[in-house]
Amino acid sequence: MRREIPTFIAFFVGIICIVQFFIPHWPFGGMVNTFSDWFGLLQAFAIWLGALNLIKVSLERSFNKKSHDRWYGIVVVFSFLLIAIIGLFFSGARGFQLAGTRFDFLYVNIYTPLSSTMFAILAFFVASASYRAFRARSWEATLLLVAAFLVMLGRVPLGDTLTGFAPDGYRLSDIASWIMTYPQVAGQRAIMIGIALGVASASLRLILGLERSYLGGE
Amino acid sequence: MADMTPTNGNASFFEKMMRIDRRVIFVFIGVALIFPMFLNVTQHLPVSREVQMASDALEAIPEGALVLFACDYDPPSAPELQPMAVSAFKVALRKKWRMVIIGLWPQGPQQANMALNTALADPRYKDVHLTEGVDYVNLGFQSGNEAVIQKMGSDIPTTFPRDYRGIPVNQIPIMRGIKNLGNFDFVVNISAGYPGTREWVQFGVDRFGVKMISGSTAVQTTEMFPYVGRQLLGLVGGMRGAAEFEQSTDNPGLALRFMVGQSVAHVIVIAFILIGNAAYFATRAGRKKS
Amino acid sequence: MHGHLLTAKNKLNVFASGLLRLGCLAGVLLLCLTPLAFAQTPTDASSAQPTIAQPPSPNPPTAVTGRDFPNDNGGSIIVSWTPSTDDGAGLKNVESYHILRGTAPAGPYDTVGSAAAGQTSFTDANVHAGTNYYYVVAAVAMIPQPGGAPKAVFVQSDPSPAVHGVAQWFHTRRLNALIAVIVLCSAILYFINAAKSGKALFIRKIAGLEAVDDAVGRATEMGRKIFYIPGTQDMDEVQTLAGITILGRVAKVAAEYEAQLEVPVSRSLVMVTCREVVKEAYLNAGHPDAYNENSIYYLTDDQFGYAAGIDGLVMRDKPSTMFYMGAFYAEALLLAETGNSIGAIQIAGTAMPAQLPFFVTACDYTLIGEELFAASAYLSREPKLLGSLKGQDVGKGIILAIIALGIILTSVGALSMRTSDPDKLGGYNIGQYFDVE
Amino acid sequence: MWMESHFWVTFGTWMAALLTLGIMSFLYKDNPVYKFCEALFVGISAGYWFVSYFWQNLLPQLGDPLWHGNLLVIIPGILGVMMLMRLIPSIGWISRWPLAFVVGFTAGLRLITFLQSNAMTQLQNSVQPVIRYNQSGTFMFWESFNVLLVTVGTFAGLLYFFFSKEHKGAFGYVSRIGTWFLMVTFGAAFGYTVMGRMSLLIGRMHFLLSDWLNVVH
Repeated sequence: MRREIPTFIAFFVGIICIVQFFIPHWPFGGMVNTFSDWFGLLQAFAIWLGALNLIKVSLERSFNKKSHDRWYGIVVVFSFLLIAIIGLFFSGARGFQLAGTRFDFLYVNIYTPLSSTMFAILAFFVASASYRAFRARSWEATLLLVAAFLVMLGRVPLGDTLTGFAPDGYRLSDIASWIMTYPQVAGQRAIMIGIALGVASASLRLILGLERSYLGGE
Repeated sequence: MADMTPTNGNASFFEKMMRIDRRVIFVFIGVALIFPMFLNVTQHLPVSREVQMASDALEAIPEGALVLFACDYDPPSAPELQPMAVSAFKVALRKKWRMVIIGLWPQGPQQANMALNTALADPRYKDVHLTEGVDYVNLGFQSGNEAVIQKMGSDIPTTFPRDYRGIPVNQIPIMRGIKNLGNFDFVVNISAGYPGTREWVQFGVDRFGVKMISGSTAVQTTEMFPYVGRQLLGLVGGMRGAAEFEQSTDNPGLALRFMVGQSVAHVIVIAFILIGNAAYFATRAGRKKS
Repeated sequence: MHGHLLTAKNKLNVFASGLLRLGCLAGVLLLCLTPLAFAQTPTDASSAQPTIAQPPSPNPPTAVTGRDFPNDNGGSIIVSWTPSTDDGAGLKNVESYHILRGTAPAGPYDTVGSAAAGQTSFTDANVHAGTNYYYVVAAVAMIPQPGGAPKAVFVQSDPSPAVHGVAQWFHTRRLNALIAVIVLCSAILYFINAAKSGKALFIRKIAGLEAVDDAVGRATEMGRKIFYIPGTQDMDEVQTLAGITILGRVAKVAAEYEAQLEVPVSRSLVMVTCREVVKEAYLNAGHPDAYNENSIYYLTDDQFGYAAGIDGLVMRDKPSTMFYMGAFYAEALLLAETGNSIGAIQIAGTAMPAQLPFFVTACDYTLIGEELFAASAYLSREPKLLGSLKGQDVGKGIILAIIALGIILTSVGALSMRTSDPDKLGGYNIGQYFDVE
Repeated sequence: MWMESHFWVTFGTWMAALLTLGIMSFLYKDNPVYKFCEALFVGISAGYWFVSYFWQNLLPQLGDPLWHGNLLVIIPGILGVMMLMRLIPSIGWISRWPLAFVVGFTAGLRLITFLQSNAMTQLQNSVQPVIRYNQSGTFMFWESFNVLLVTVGTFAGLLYFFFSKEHKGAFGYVSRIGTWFLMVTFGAAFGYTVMGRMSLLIGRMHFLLSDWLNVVH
């Protein structure tokens, strides 16, 4: 029961999704639309699961007097409750995202700066990573370095200034754009085709129930 | 690279450079980005092929057309993507398109509203008065990733039963006669990752034949290059692309202004790579001798 | 708001009443500047005839026909027409077309959509399969009024012949995709069966995997931890499955070397599965007591929250070895760069093309794309994985053969016809056979 | 509206600025201020998603249809509740049913789309004449060379991803060339990206200098 029914569900749903691609006629086409709705709903529940799980773990952490992280657990729980209560009850119901609601205030002044800055510090990391990584240690590493170097130079006006002597169409920005359009595309294509086959065969195993590790043990 | 091998006298400097604290690099980058903001200069950029394709594609859409703006991004990517959305909305205002906005990211529709307001604030469009629900509608966000696109291919009103304000779609004038993706003359996708341009190409373009351009973050742009041509009618990549797009659609904005700081920071990174390699070869030469 | 005026039935109101309403709402006149606003003005085609007579109104579109939209569930009809002679020529005053639909030639007709000037077709995707419909296309023009805002006029075509949508049992444009699916799936299933029945399948060495044992051994020597991160996505992502399979092998080596393995994850479900896999690995290695459930724990679902959490752990614990195997997004560089800054040996693998460059630069070894899947087969030696991999290779072989053959053929075609335009190459254009709609 | 009052605008901007600086302090080293900001972020973002999904999905896609008597949505509703059972370990196994639905659905869709968009379409794009002519029928050398280069690169790259054959001899040479193309791809992709990452930071800096400190306009 614990494994057979889920295996059957995955098989049934997966096969329908494949079949509808080839058979537009009722009932297949319509079924996938229904499944899409259900999938969207399940995704919403999965997000809720993630949020509730987080609160559960943070609460456990907050009540654990030995943990040196307990105060941060309390911050997590408190901030979650703050935005959840405001968003659900004090932000004009369905119009909760409109400019000027309390929810929008929290979105603009807390969520936005925190998420943006978290992402923005990548700029520093990308700089330090390129400093350390781009060394001409071997032939392959040199290719990596040279391609990165040319593309980077080509993306700034300095590159074209340095190669101002060259005729139009042969400056650094053109070289960068050439690398992006030809050799880069060749590599991406090989990677994409390889991944496509890998994903397709893994999907096939999942649908046919050959791969059941996602179901865990008994 | 051999000409960069320094004399022995500098070796100690290079040894230091090999073990440099990464925070030193951080400081340089920070200064490089902040300093140019005080200068009010913009630079003229050559417009790359795929960006020109994008603005040409927009130009080819007739006035009054029905265009879907699929905004799949959040605040972290806004510095790159918001200027693209703003420029695209300005083109839309100029060409009097009817606009439907949706998002596969919860934050997307909110960002789109901000972008539309920025576009409307442009003095050139001060006479344009849009009526929500008639000239445009923001249908908000739906969960389900690519499944949402798949379903939009056959039935939009049930995919998005209400708009952003909570009004049922059957009471929204602009939504009359819109049944599925086939009703749209064009799709403008602004995307920061998954779900985004790749899914729109796989489902919207490959399955339902929509015509589309994409504005995407620099990070995923490389992945989108192979789609340019048949599947994507144009591609605007990263802030550089956004700046070129602003230029080619004649809507100069923040991206063009930010390009100066970008360039300086870029040059700093390039300089560090050069120094790093010089240090590597210098110290290697030292190691060989000893 | 205008919304109330817009039900389809209002379409039949007499034009005079429409005018009256417009007159009452002086402010609305401004909106009439756009053809859009007129789409919502109650109009009736037949009673509008006298107004249309006002010169200079355009000629109507002609030859309106409808046909079934191919390869669908019967819910769409393509309407096409010959544009008005005043569209782009003649009076040049056609601004757009409105498409109206009825279930009888005499009407009533309801607007189902609009198309810009210059267009000659429209897809009505809102029909019931099997019902007969008639279409009328109206040219819309803005006629300047003396001393007032311009007014829109609608000039209608004759109704189209009856047409209905048909649902198809097979999408003919997707036959090629069906063949591809069947060929690939049969190849994979054939080799899985072969592998299961004991046939030895060869897999080449994969750089990076050879380093796993050393990396784990190093952790033991230094007395530091090993961090294993099975991606940041959930169990429905196939890369996560591959990552967890590789974890099984790493855990086994760790158990043998008596190294400390720690697995912080970002999905609760992944945590449960990882615990089972690691427990089994310790059991197989003969060290079931060394297994500690608490070393596999959940942090948070949030992408950057998770990255920030890991970064904190890395700075505090300074693990000697880090594995990243699975699906990653922008957090990839945050993780790998922090790991690198404390000098950990890092082995990564992902099929996320956008993140590969970061792993390649910041890690010691990187499994590229499909290699991640291959690695799980290589390490686990499970017949189903080995067989799949062999099947994938067959797929690649076919693709390579097609590319080679296709290029030769198209080039021959290009040479003989002195053109490389795919549309002019005709039968030489092999690419067209791979176009899936 | 209350939010437009001077006090709240200023308060909001100061809060946003301090939180921005708090996260950036991690660049120096891990510290309590950063950890506070991180905890706040984790809680707020979880709450943001929680609220968004309630109003935009659960209510219109589950609540409203139920209200209007559409009983079909009971099925995903029940599956959803089963998914939440994961929170209670003793009956957590029941969440495998909805998980199986999700796995089956994504696997079915992905099998097709990856084959179609990533394999077949890329194959179609790869099969091009390597001998190029322009409109008037004149042979174009560089254009031909470029197409040939992409072809060779794709071909060699794919050979590298062959796993059931030892990479020796001619096969080994070609697959080695494949790795060269991969390296160029990664280098170019990285170089292209550096700028993208910088722009994210510029957005933040602009906020600090313009909206908060008001020294840049």
